[in-house]
Amino acid sequence: MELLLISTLKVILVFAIVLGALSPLAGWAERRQSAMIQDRVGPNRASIGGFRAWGLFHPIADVIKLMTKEDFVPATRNRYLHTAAPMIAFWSAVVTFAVIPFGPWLQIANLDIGVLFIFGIASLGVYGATIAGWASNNKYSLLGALRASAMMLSYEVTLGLTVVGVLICFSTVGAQELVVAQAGPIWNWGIFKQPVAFVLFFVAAMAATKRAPFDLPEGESEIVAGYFLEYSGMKFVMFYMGEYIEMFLWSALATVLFFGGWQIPWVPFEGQTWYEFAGVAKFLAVLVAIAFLQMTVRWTLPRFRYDQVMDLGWKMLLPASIGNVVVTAVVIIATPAGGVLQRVALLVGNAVVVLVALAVAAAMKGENKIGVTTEALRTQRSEEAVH
Amino acid sequence: MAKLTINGKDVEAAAGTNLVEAAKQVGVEIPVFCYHPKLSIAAQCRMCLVEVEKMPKLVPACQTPVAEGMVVKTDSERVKTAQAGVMEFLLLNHPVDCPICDQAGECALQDYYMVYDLTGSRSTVGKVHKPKVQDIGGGVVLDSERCVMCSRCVRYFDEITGDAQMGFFNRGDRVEVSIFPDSPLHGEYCGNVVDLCPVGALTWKDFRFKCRVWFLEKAASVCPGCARGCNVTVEHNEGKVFRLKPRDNEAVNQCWMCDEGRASYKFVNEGRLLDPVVREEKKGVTTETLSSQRSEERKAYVKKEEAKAGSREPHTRKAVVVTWERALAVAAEQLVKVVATKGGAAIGVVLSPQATLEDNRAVVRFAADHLGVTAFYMGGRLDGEGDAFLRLADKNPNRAGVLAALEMGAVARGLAARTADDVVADVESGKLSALIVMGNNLPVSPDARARLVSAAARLDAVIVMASNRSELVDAATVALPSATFAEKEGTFVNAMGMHQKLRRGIALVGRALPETQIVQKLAAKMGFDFRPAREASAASPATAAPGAH
Amino acid sequence: MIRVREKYGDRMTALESSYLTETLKGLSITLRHFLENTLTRKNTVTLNYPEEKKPYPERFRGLHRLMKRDDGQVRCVACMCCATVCPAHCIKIEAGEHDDHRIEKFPIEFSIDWLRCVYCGLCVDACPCDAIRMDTGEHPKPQIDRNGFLTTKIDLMKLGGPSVAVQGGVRPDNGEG
Amino acid sequence: MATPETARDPLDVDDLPMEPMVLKMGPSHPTMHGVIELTLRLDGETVRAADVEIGYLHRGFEKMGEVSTWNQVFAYADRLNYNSPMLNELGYAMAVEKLMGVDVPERAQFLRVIASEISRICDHLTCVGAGAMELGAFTAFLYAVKAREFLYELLEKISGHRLTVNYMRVGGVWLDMPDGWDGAVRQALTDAAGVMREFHKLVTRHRIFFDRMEGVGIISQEDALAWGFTGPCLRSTGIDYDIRKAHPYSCYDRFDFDIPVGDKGDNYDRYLIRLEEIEQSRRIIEQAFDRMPGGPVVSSDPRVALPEKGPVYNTIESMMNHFKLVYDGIRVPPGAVYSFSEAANGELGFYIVADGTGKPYRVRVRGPVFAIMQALPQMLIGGMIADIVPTFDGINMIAGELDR
Repeated sequence: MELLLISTLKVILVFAIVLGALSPLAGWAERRQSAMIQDRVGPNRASIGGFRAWGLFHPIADVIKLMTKEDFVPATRNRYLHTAAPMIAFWSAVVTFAVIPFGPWLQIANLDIGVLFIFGIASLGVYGATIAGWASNNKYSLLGALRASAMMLSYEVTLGLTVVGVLICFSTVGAQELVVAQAGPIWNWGIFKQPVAFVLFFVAAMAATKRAPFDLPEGESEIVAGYFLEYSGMKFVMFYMGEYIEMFLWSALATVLFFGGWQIPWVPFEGQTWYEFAGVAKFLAVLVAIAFLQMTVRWTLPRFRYDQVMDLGWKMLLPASIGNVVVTAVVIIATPAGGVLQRVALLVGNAVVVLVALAVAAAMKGENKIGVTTEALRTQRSEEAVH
Repeated sequence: MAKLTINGKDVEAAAGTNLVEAAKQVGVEIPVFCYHPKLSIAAQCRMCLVEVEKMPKLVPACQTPVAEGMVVKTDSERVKTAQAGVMEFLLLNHPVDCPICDQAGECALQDYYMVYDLTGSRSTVGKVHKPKVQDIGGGVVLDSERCVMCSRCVRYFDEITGDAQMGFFNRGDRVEVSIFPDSPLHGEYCGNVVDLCPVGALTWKDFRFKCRVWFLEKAASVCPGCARGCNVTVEHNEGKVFRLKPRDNEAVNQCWMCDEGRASYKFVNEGRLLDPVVREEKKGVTTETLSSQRSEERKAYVKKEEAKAGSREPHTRKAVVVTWERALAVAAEQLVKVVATKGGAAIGVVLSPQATLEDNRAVVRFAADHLGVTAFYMGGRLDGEGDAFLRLADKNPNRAGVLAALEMGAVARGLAARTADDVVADVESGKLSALIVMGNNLPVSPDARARLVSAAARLDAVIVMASNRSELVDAATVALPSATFAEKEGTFVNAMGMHQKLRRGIALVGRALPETQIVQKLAAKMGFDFRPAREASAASPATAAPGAH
Repeated sequence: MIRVREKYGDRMTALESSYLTETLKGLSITLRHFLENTLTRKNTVTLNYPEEKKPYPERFRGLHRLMKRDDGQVRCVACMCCATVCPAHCIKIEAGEHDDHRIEKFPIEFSIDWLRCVYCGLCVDACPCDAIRMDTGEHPKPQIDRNGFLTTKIDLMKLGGPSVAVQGGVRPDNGEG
Repeated sequence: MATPETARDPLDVDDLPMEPMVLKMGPSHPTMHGVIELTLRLDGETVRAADVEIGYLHRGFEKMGEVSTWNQVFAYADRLNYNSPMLNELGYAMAVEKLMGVDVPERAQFLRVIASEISRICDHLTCVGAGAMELGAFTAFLYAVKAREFLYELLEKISGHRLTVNYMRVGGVWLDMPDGWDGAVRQALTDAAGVMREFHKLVTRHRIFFDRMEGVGIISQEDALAWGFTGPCLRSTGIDYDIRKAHPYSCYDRFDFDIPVGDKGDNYDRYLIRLEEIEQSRRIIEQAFDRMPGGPVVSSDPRVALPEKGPVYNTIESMMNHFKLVYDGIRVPPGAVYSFSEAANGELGFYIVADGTGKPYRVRVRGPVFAIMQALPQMLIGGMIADIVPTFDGINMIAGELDR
């Protein structure tokens, strides 16, 4: 009974943080931040009693607007799947937060398989996009769905492999255990053991959340809005929120894996109450910082093309992450655990991976498959008509 | 015949022709203010100075007859200097009036400035002021400041109408053209001086400030004012006729026109019957409640009201604005009933000498061939005054056309047009039980008209095709809006028997249609295979006068 | 002739092709803008529109106005030059005879459809009386229906002021008319 | 035909029913500049065939030209390529002047060149900015727009409006430049160049951008010539044809500037050329200011230019001149002329026929993108869906001058 009550409270608290605070604020932050980056004023019109609060009321207004908006659906959609898709996308993003350790005890469920659970559930999100695109009965949506499924599947692999390195280092898959293992001095953090893995993870996570520069499933300049083109009102909000939540999910996971979770460097946790709160605060701060970086990247880079994103995933990130796993495994086995030597060896190993990756990248540069295809196709051009 | 060269071009002109006319033959324009082909030569504006070889000085082209071997130059430097000099003199005291001057747009000064002058003002002294905006009678407004002293108006009254009404007064730069004291312009041909005036000194009161002349579109037509059939241009803009101006036709009106004719366009703009009207025992939109000009709106409203009316109890007999469809259905129903019960002989058809030959012919054919009508009457307007110059007493432009139509339509049956007074008599005597009337009214006395209107209430059908509202239209069981002369093509046959073509000016006003089309639609409604013969128009006697194209 | 490939480089260097350096360069720009704008709004170029307005330049062709004579009557004499020259046909003038013979002609109605107007300014060029100007420095305000843009003589005159242009054949050197 | 088909089939499942997808892109696609419809046959993401349907923005410019006076056409010419109205006006004005044989005063020529080059920069900024946006680099786009804004303000200062400038007249320009305008122009060009440096840093050498532009939308030199390419699209194939150099008009022969050319005829070349042309235009503007002569800014020929207001108010001669020009329009002698100039996207030609009245008998426009758009399918085939819009932007199709 008591357990149930506490669990319920935890659920409420976590969801309050994620759904009630982070996601709406992310919407605001993104608009506001983009405005700052782009030399604009940004949203500041919504006001309560003349008080504008730098546009902080805009998320509220947005929510009210989207909730009261007509749910406009295409007549030829698949009725059930069209409705189910946003739920899948939203659900898969939200449920994973069950195992994220926000604090020493602020974790809904401390599963043994922690990280694997996250991957298991989060990869279901691709169904949301795929089903949405198919059920909308729109060619643009379908193209978006195909891009989404192909890209998310490809990057799941890299994502998983980059985590493997970290898991090898800490010899556990439990989320809370991973955090605990990073206690002590700051160099115990995953990022100092697996810097390359972090970069790969960060890139792959952005691809998994379909955020720019990996937003080709949405690709508003060519396929309009991709798989959620035919969604409006609350269904659209589910995709929208799902995307933000997913972004926070990967940021949270990055915090857990690479930034010591709620651990404050050098300060050991001995059951103090202040530490528990400070830990949660630190966790959230790192999480927000990573999310902020993701957003900034969105406002900096152009978008990949479908074939290039595949190249990047399969030909650069995947070999690099495999190399990272191998190197890490070798180092971990070959060197005494926890020693300075191991730490240095890990960094050297990472450096080797980086150099190899760069060499490969340099060798690949300027390769232009599209041009070749064009030449091949041009010969048949005259024979083909559109219809 | 004399052979000469003008600007190097060989010209052959009859002896006595002046150089202005001779130059015209080869497309060389010599600018003139005072010269007018119908008036005597004054040679006082000096605008037409040209250089003739072997003549020491420049000569006025208007006054110089052609001579064998003459070599004329109108574009030499001397001539150009002279032209610019004359322009400078003329403009010296000319007021800066273009913005408020009605002539702007057809002003010789403006036109010549762009071609023969194009220099700025050198004068530094003030302008001489003279009286402006003088109402000199006859519908003419005089502005003495704008006058260039060409004396065309003076010569017109001296020579064309023969009653000298204008003259020059004072001398030097105080000279003024004006009327004689206490003797405003009078007569029926004052408007011509406005056309004659090359500048804005004489303007036409009726047209003043109504429309800028450069907005006007022009359609060659024939004056509907009387049986003379003066050739006119209908000058119109945006669906409104603004004035009629005479068109040159030596055989009919030379280049003149009477004031009455100038005013004969007014019915095109005012008091038009815009919609088909049916007098019905139903509640609906009365003509009084509907003054809106927007046809789409009106149509929707009418439809709605009709639908409402259909579901209600019969009401009083009221004039109701209806769609063409409905009006034709009612008319057809009434006619069929009369023909079925009493035969075609009980129907009287009043033809209109205001309508074109084609329209009359269509009505005659329809009535005679399909309805079996034998009683045709001459409608139109009552006779008015005439004179020896242009005006004729018969105020209908197409009386001869009606007769021709009857002849062509029903020649074998020996039909003839009876007078309008006969209509009244026949209606009153009960001989007719239905009337088809073309035209707004009948040429009968007001008393007879009142009798007809009251008698018409007893008739089974009074179908009136009229362009304007009148008491006859109000008495009709079905009133169908027809087009005026300005809105359609056709032929008028004038008193001299000339077939003259009308060109369409404005678009159809309201929902009006030409009678030809009305009859065609009515016949279709009654189930007849009726096509107004188009080819007949081409086959008609080709006596069209020159200029009447 | 400049070969752009030579000037801007044809191929990616190894570092550039690793994405990382260029991304970091880009991030440095965007983050710099972010910080500068968050702290000082230094680079912010947009305005909080209704509160902050950017003044229109002097030559801005805004709403028309009808100028007045010394006695407050409309300067326009309904010569129709503006209506003629208007490529959008947005000016409608109804001319009438003025009681004062020195004025002779004046516009009974003068309306401009600001919705049809293309603000080309040809009417101002075409006016021979300094009667119409477009120097109000204002743009048309939104209206709830089309008729709201149809502006009549009264409204146009309200925007107008007295015209000081010397007109009607008066020459400055002798001052005589 | 059969060989690549089987070669491309990765599954090697012959009985799997496969058919190409026909996709209609536009006419109301959000990133289509102006309204245009592309019908595509797709093999997965690859474009196998494409068809361009134009005419959705047809506003009857040429017909309107026939019912307007010669000077009224300027208001319509503004709206041909609405990114660079001054260039359209210059092209049209030169055509009329050529037919009439009017001499345009020196100062007016210089002002025209300056205004035109500012317009050209605006056009290129829009094009490269929109190109970046279509690749997802929204910030870069807004930077380009910010730079453009500095220049629009200058156009507004000299002509009264930003886009619908209506600045030029037959025989000259509307008004002389306002006081201090030259300084403002130099300042704004510097500011814009600063902003463009950031833009350049953000995208030009970024590999994502490079990969998306390089080798995409290729057109060969022969094809470009055959299709009638002009402007940056032709220069991207390596031909240094620029009408300002090849057939100098106005006063372009007095300025020192270079023509940027590309090598491959792909989107990256077109992008770089536009970037470089912005620099060259800046050079021209600065030289023009340095050498700006004095004098009137509109022809003194009374057949062409409205007289000054003072004499119009007070002398009947000027008043009549004014009236005739207003209600009759400029009387262009009968004849026909083709006049062409280098607009932002290539050769903008006006073929005008006059019948001696105040209105053109015919105003035919040769919009540069009209010719280039014919080749769009060819440039798209073999590319991917995502390449369509960037290629489209590289052409910089402006529906205003395409459909007219």
